[in-house]
Amino acid sequence: MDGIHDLAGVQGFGAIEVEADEPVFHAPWQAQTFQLLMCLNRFGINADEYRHSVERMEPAHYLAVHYYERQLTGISTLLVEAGTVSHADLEARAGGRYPLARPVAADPVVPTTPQPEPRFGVGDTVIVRNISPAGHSRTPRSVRGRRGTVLHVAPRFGLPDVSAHGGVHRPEHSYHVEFAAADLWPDALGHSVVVDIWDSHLEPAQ
Amino acid sequence: MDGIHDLAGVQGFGAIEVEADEPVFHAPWQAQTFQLLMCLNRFGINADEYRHSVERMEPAHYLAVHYYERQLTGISTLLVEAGTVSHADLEARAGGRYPLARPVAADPVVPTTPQPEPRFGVGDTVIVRNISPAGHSRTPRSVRGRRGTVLHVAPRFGLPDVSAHGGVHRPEHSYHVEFAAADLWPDALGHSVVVDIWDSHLEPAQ
Amino acid sequence: MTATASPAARTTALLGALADKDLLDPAMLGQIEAMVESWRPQNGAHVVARAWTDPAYRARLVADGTAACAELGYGGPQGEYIVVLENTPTLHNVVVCTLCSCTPWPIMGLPRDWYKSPAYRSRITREPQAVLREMGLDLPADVKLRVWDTTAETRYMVLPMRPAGTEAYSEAELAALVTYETMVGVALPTV
Amino acid sequence: MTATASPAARTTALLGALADKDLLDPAMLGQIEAMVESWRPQNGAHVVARAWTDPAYRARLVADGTAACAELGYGGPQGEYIVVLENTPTLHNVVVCTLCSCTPWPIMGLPRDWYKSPAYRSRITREPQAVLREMGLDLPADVKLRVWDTTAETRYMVLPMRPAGTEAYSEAELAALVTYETMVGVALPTV
Repeated sequence: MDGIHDLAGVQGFGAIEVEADEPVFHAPWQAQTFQLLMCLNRFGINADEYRHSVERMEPAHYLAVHYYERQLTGISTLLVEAGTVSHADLEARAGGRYPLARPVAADPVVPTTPQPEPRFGVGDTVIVRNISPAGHSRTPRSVRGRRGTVLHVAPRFGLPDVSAHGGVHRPEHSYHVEFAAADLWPDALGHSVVVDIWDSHLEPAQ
Repeated sequence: MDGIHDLAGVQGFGAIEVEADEPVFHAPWQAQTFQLLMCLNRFGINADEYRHSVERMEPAHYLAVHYYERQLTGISTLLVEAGTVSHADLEARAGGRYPLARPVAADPVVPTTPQPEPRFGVGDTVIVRNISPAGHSRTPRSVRGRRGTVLHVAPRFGLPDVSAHGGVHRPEHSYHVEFAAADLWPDALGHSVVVDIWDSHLEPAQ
Repeated sequence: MTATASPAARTTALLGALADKDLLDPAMLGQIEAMVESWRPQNGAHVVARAWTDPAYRARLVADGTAACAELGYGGPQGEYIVVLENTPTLHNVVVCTLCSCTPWPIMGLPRDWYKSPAYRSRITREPQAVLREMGLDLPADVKLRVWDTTAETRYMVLPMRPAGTEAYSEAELAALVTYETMVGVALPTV
Repeated sequence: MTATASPAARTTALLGALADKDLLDPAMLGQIEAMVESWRPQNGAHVVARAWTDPAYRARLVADGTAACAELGYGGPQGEYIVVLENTPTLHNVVVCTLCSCTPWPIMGLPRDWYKSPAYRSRITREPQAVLREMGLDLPADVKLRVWDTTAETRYMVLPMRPAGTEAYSEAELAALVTYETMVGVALPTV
């Protein structure tokens, strides 16, 4: 999903403010929310479903609030969607509006061929496939169609595109692919960007 | 600027709500703000500077508020930057925080060759130049580097890239360039998108 | 932390600051107010109805929208270069301004909230089929769809097709069928 | 229109709804709380200081970050596959998660607010030179800069260069130089 969460290279944000002696949590509700996140698997919810629930937030809400409020919104959305709690009950208990994320897209997955064996090796030139699932995907829009070089082959992990949407666990290798930043953004200087990309999102460069 | 305002194709927004019998303005301050917009040229401020002042808003603020609040924020920012009014005075009068847009980028213009004469005609295939000014530009990110066909040659108007940043008025033709939507977004169906693009942002297709 | 002042309070503050420096011209503000009142979608509807009833006018309108609108008395800011997009049985046009909310004020009026919404601006170029369906417009599959993004100084108005069953309508009756939405291209005139 | 409940009120509401259905396990919540307390940037600092003082450990750490961290007792959720990025006189590494805020919890702790901010996430891949300069890190122009985006299951930690003048430091003294920011790559350890 080319959502608001895909922030790489979006311009207009300001300075990065480092807080001195920052606490792990700034309020008890943040710690409680994080504890609930760690319990999600008890409700049959996996990390990819969780990540996507946050991505599905109303874009204005996503940008306006703190990380743990996004986390709270995603968790609450998933538990309401699962029927574990009801939105009406949550709003009654909270005494106010309780915003949730938007629904999953009608057709969230772009079918791809499973790649259980690694197709690429260190030094290979690859091209990021020109696909854009309406649901969850971990390939940023900025590298779509771009050419990069494999620096490292990571172990197999489940392809999030399918596990975020009720699909079977589909382990595939991912690759640390290095791109010239100037190939992603015309004004970038001489640095490189390394993106970790699952096998089925790549194709060999001709 | 690849800012939050460049919304074409960004996913995650919801339904479009048409208001029955919608009034032109929903509150007097909206009408007053629009009147101020129409007076900006009296303060030596042009439409391109105005558009960019809105684009420079904090992204979360931009998305959270209504059109006329964006307009108010842009106008106020320009009048503060011009020294016509002071931010402290505005906050004192308003009795609260008075958010303004962020400053213009340090190096907002990508130099381009002036094109006073039209270089393209109807039916020509063109490619959108791979440039990304940090300041104002009217070429959406989604068509950068893409190939399209000229449907129409529009008259000369001042290139906004320069007039938004104190540059000389530089009249150039713009072109209605048609792109296959599937060339812009892999999941698009068979429609086309026509974008109005200034001459110096285009190059001939090989 | 101080709360953010309401937009109304901020507008009042800005107007006050400018007035105290004698930088506001009340006569000019009044002229602007009157001009805004004159910008109405009924103007565009008038143009469309005339085009439906007068083939020579229609030809002039499609050839030079700015001049043809001026013939009927419509022009001014954001109407400097008007291009009229003809719908046909095989082509449907839709207009958007993805970067801000540009529109030809003199013939369409100031844009509606939905036209200015991030939802419309973000979705209509990428998935117009879904957006139009949601908005109640189901086009036949063989109609080509063109989405026009108002990214420079051209201001677009869609010229819808005259609906069947209106052969006996007067120009005024026809104009009443032409809504703001039909001139953006997200609806069709209906009897 | 009802106002939006505060995040604290919403969290309390959700916890209450789950507790009333007996869906919360207080013992488990307590275990999680203890686990979170064990995730501290001091763990990563320990790893870095060991790598600075023990060349064999450093080699193991760079070859297999997960196993080398486990040697010192660090592992768990978001530490399943740790890759350590060595800074050298000619290469500087910086880590981000542009899509959310992934980071190796067991060795870095939960991420800091600045790491999770849209400003950092949006800017560091496109203009790291400017961002690092703003954050106080001026790299020599001939140092190659690599920005690592945490977009899959690898979790990165930067291994900074040992600062000059620390030849006599103990492992504990060295670890005290290693801040969270130095392991993300937006700062350098200094004496």
